[in-house]
Amino acid sequence: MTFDTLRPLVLPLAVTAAALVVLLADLALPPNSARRGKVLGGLTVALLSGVLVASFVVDTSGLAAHGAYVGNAWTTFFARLFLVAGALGVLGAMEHLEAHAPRRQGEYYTLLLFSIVGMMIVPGARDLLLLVVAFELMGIPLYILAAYAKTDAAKTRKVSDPARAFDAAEAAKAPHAPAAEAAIKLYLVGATSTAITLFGLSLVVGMAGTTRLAGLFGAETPAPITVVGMMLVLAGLSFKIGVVPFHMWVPDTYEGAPTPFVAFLSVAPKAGGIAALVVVFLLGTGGHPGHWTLAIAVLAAASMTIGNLLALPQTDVRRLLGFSGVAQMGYVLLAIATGNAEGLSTAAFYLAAYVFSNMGAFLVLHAVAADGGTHDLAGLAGLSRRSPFLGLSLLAFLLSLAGIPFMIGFWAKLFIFLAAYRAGLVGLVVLGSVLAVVGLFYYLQVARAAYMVEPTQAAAPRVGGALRAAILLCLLAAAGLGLWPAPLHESASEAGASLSNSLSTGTPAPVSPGDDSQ
Amino acid sequence: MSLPVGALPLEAAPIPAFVALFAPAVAALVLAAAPALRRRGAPASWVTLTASLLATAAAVTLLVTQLREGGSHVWMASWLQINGAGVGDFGVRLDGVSATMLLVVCVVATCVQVFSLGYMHDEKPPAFGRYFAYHALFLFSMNLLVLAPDLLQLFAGWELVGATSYLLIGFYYQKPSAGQAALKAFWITKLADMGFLMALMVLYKTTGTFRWDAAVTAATATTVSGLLFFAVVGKSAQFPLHIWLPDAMEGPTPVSALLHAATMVAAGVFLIVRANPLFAHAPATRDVMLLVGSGTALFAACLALVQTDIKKVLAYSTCSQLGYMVAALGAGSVFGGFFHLATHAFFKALLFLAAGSVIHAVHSNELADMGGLRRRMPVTATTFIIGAMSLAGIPGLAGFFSKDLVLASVEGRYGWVPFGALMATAFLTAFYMGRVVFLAFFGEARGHAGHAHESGGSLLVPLLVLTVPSVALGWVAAPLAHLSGATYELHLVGVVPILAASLGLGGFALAWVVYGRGTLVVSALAPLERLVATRAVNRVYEVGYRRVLLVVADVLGWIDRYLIDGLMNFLGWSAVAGGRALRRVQTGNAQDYVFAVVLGAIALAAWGLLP
Amino acid sequence: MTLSTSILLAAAMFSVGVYGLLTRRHAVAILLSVELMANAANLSFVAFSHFRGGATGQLFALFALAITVAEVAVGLALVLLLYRTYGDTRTDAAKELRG
Amino acid sequence: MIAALLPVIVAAPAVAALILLAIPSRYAIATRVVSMAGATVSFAGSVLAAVHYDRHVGGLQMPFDLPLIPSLGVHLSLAIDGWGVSLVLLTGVIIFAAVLASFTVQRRDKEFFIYLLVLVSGVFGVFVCQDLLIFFLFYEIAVLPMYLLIGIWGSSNVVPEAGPFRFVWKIFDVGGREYAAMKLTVMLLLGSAAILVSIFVLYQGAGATTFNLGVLGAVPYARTTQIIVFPLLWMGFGSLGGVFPFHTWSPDGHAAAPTAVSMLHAGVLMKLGAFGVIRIGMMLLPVGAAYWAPTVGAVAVVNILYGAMCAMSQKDLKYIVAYSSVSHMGVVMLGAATLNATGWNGAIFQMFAHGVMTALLFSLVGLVYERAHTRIIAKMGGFGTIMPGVATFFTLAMLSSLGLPGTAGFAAELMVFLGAWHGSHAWWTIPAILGAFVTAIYVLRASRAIFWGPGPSEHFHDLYDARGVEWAAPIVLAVAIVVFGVWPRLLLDLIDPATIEYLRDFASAIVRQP
Repeated sequence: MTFDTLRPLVLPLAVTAAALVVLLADLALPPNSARRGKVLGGLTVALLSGVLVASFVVDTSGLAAHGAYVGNAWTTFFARLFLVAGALGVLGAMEHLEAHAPRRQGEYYTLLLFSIVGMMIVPGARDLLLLVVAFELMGIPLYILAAYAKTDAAKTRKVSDPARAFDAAEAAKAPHAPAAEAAIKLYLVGATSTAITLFGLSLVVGMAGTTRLAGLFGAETPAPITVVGMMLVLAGLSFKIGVVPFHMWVPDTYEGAPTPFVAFLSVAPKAGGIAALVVVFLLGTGGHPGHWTLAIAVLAAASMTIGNLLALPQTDVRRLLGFSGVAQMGYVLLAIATGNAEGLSTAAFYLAAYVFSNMGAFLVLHAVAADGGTHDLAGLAGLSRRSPFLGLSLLAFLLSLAGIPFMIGFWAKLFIFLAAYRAGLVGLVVLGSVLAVVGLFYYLQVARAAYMVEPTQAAAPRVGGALRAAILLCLLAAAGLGLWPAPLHESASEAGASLSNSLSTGTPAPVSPGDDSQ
Repeated sequence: MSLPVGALPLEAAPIPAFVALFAPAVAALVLAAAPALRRRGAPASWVTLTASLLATAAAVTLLVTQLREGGSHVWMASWLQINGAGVGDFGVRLDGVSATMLLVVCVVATCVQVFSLGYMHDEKPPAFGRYFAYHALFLFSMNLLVLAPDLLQLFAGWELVGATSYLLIGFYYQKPSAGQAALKAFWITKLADMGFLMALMVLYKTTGTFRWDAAVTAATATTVSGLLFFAVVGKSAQFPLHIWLPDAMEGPTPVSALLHAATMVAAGVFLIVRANPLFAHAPATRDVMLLVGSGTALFAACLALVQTDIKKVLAYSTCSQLGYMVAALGAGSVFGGFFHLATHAFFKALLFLAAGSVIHAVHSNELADMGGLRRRMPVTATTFIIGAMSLAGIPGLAGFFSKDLVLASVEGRYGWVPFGALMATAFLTAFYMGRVVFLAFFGEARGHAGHAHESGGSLLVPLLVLTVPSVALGWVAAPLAHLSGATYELHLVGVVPILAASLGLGGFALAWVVYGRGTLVVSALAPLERLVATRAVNRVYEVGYRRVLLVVADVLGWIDRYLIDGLMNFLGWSAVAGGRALRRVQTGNAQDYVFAVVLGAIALAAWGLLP
Repeated sequence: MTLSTSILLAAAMFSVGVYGLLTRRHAVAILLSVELMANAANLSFVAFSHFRGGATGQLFALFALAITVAEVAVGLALVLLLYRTYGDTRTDAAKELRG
Repeated sequence: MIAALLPVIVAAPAVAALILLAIPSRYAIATRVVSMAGATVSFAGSVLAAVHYDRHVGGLQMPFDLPLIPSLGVHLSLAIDGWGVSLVLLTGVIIFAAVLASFTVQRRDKEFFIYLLVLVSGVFGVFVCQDLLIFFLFYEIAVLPMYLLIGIWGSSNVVPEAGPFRFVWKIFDVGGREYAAMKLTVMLLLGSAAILVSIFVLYQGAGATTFNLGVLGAVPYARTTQIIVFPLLWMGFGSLGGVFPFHTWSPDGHAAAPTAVSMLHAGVLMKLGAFGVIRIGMMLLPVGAAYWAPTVGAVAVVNILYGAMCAMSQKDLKYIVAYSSVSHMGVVMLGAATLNATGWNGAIFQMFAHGVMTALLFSLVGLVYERAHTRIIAKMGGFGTIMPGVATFFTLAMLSSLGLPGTAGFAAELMVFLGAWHGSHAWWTIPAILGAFVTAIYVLRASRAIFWGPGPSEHFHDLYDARGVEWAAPIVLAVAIVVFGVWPRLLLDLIDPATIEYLRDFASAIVRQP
């Protein structure tokens, strides 16, 4: 095994190395050092950025590990997406961690990095075994991270400084952040899904006799038992994306888990889930438009509808964004349901847009809440006047999420609808565009709080430099790519095309063990 | 599209035509654009008056030219551009009719403005300036109408005089009754104007132009002329749209003289004269005109009998005289109608101004507050009596000739019914004018009348000026007829003139007996008074407005807010309510979430097993 | 014992796991049920492998075991956290987040 | 330099908004200067465009093209024709006046100007854009800032609802500014959803290589497609154009909006909707348009008459003006539905005329409201004595509204009515003309109720006439009303060549219909 065979995997490997470096640095730094957080966080961001830069330099295309992994534009696109999300997530979390868990910061970064490794492998996996392992590598650290704020519950329960709180009485009633509950819900649903996935896979793999995606189906109609297996896999993977009806953990976890982590959780693992879904259902089935296409379309419709409707009455912005995320993933599934290159690229584009918009929104929310505020609409009251920067950013992210022009989200929705329309999913396009208006309704409720409600306190929330930088980066990306979407669109198209090519030309035949020629 | 014979580009129009049209326009613009000037009052009046004098001079020049050279000329430019072609003519059309009318309008307007200098003197400067600004605008609009080369420009002028009338009736805008009267006048004439607009559309569709001399079929001519006549009924206050005119007396008296007696209300008659080519092809319309005109003449004269307000008497008299004109036009005598228009303009303006002079002196409109003014205001009294005699058709005065012409034209039509009506009207006219004369100027002074003084120069000069045509215009009927392309022969001896003259004299005599001597009390008028007091025609409109229009509007408003908007609200509400209902599923119990996952998985698996 | 009976057995085991998952309140019991479900998958993997030849299934079962072990380790830690926070190990103790 | 004129017109307000972002909000004067500069550049640019446009050559001029997403054929391509010139001029006039009218905004003025200017950039973009997708994009830009503008600076309805159903009002907070803002946004974006779907159909049907309007216009879409898609566009754009029954956002929205926003919204934004119906719906789908024209016309007539009747029943001044907009937009749509040159000229001219007139009305209503702090007509009266200037301008605007010759409203309504009478459904004209009559009733009734009558009650003794810069907006708009009313050819000479071209394309498309 030469390095060359691992070259396509160099990015995840680099991140693995980064995780180890951070782990070691954590051990090396004195536990009570004041600069511990800055060093660890800075290191993580630097390493992630380094890998990101490397992704532009190193050619990662090709087969690795006997064809169990294929590197192409698609994997590169997702790798960058995860790296950016990771870097932003770390930037956003740094000050929070420093303040709340100064001694456990290393764990946080390491776990995050390991999760990213898993994510980065998923899009290129061509072997179910690799896929499952990578998928779990992505998922298991998240359970831990969700429970990371285990001591937060007590802290939030009693408002430390009533003068800075929105309303003491309100704050006392407000649901405190029971990280344990958030984590346990995420975990229970996740573990169940894993079990369902595994059971489904056992049927599929058993029938096929191979774990290679390319060999799962022959030309003939799959046996019923295989179909059932595939459907169970679909159900299992849908948990991660959070589509209806596997979405119920989403708002609760978003509400309970630490917000900087939720910012990451709400975008990166979803992209990972989508990647897994694409791998299994497009590559695994050899493009058979079967029951699953329709099933995915149904899931998309259900997610768009239920997610948007449920977001309407929410007053806690985290829950609101949670349900909106359910709906947003419905849109992505709409793109997946097209099953063609264009759909895949628009899905990739959408996910990239979603990273900036949704992370940005969560980070703004975190910035407001972190300085003695709350996460609900009342907490945002008058934000635009307390801090024009945060107000403007929040507005931009909300508009982007709602799909309003000159924000990246507009193009994302537009491309998806266009692709879906071209694939003949006219009904879903109509449904989606009408529901987008419902979406706008609740996003504007948030904007309303930030812009129209009188502020209850004049002082701008204190925002740390890293968090501010993260928000600014999101804002620049969401607005800049909104004004000039061509580069991202090109690269997403390329990504979609590369995946689709490997589909149409057929993935290389399953390579027999010991054949190192590739 | 070919221009009519004699059409010239606008640049070549003679300077007087420009002056007549644009001098008042410039005055109006200056007064609109320079509030400082306007609000100072007196300077504004001079601006307007200068413009009017210029316009009058121009009108004289134009008339003289017409008398010398005759012919008809059009100078114009296209006002609209549609499908690559000009549509609608903007410019001037000079011929006998427009030159005559222009002069009448300008002279009366100038007289009225001079009169106003004195009459409105007590107004605050801003109001005084505003008044003269309106006058400038009015003169421009009226000249625009008179000089119009086609019906579109005529309509523009028509609407603009309507708007000016609205502004001037409502001049005392702080008086609620003035506001009501202004609205009523505008609404009713506007309703009638819809007919004009429709006529324009029909004409445009069939001919592609708005010219009245375009070749049309008889059917089109009937439609267009019928629609135009509907507009005339409103503007010229014919039954049943006459109700606005008496109310319009809420405006300052000079305004009543100019707009609501001499010129604006006569615009309807002028329109028929202008559009004669259309009306000539529409016998049906003419028949209706004859009936409506003569009916209105008699009806309004009856109403005039019992008015106690001197201006209202004159207002109903105006209705009645306009009925004469319409009847003449309906009978086919274009010049008859037009000539009566001209004479009426002068003597009715004279009457109104003289009445204004009286009102100025006694501070009341009511006849009951006057009396014996002949000694205190000799000039006013004399001119008023001359005007009244002219109106009553006393031989030798202008009114006699024109009325004679009208009566002659309807002779024998419809079994003499219109003729009879107009003859009766002639008698009644003399009677009610006699009534006013004897009540106001003879007998004992009542109320303030005892302290009245003769008005000043600026009030009297216009009276004297207007007396001249009121007396003498009849004797120049022949050249005027020639200008209008008609012929006129003076015949003083005949059944009709003698009958009319004696009826006029008889009316005066009866009035003298009843109101001058007081020897005869006319109890026959009592039922008429009661009938008038019911305001039956007005009631119909009031019901239409308050009980129908406003109620329907309220119902529609309700429907819009509660049903149509309600539907939108309901849709929005149901989305939110749906979200609220769905929230219950999110119980917070992790096991329920897992249950959903399992259900979803089972559903998907079942879906997969479906064939 | 044939392939179909083995798969049916696995399915039955899975169903029992699901039943337990949905009915038990105690977090540890729920974890056990999930474990049952995962092992049903393993049984099925191995059964396929056994009856159809090839080592793929067995290999997969090994990996699956490792994954579930890791998962359960985290799960137990979370149960501990649950207990520490609420003084209770029933999952429905934690239902503050809802709606 | 002329080549860059259109981008400058479009971008100037947005650039001004960006500069404003950098100015600290305490510099009130600088804020106004920058906003005014942005508006002035656009206004001057639009006048320049009108002057520079060569009407003898006609067609699209001053092109500008920037490939935005080449692979999909999305180009930021701007060019202008006679219609565009007129409407850009309208927008220029109104934003100029609107910025002037906003000088008195006290609260959060910087933000206000930013949203206002961004919105106007969108409007300009729509009128000069030649790419369907970018058209849509600008359209959204023009619609969205309205939410904040109304929601933050708006005013709430103060007329208490009566009757047994008033509880409905309580539930929704009907008439509240936030309700109005949300309703407006949601309804307009629902319209956008329909437009978006239609755009896909058009794009795909044309081979999915370009969004260029000229190219799409030449594509002979299947008859069925046209018949299905046209109503989508009609309703989609129509929801902004105030087409019945999608007009209900308009009264609440306009009433709640602050002065400048009402001016812009009723003055320009509603025109975007009507313009969309004509420029996109009718030009790209001629067969569909011809098929649906009777319906469009009939609904337009409903708009005219129904809007006028509803206006008559209102007790709130702003609602009257808002419903009158609904009624007048019906005139535009009626002109569009005539499918002949007269009607189309009239429709475009009416867009201009109504834009200027309603902007004037709203600016004056704003002045009255700022002083009297009430919009309830019943409480007003006799204001003419103390605010004669406002009363004069108001009367002018009202007279234009009822179509008095010499004001822009007349030429517009005349052409529309002539066109409608010429068209295949002449009967439309009669209710439309009746609507014009009803307009005369309600506008003068309102005018009288506010300004006429004995001097105002004690409560209003401290009112005063417009002052200083407040005069600017009414004067600019009044001059526009009169100038274009007296000599409509100033605009018609620009509009007509474009109409001829469009009509030719339209007719040939009908002839060669599949």
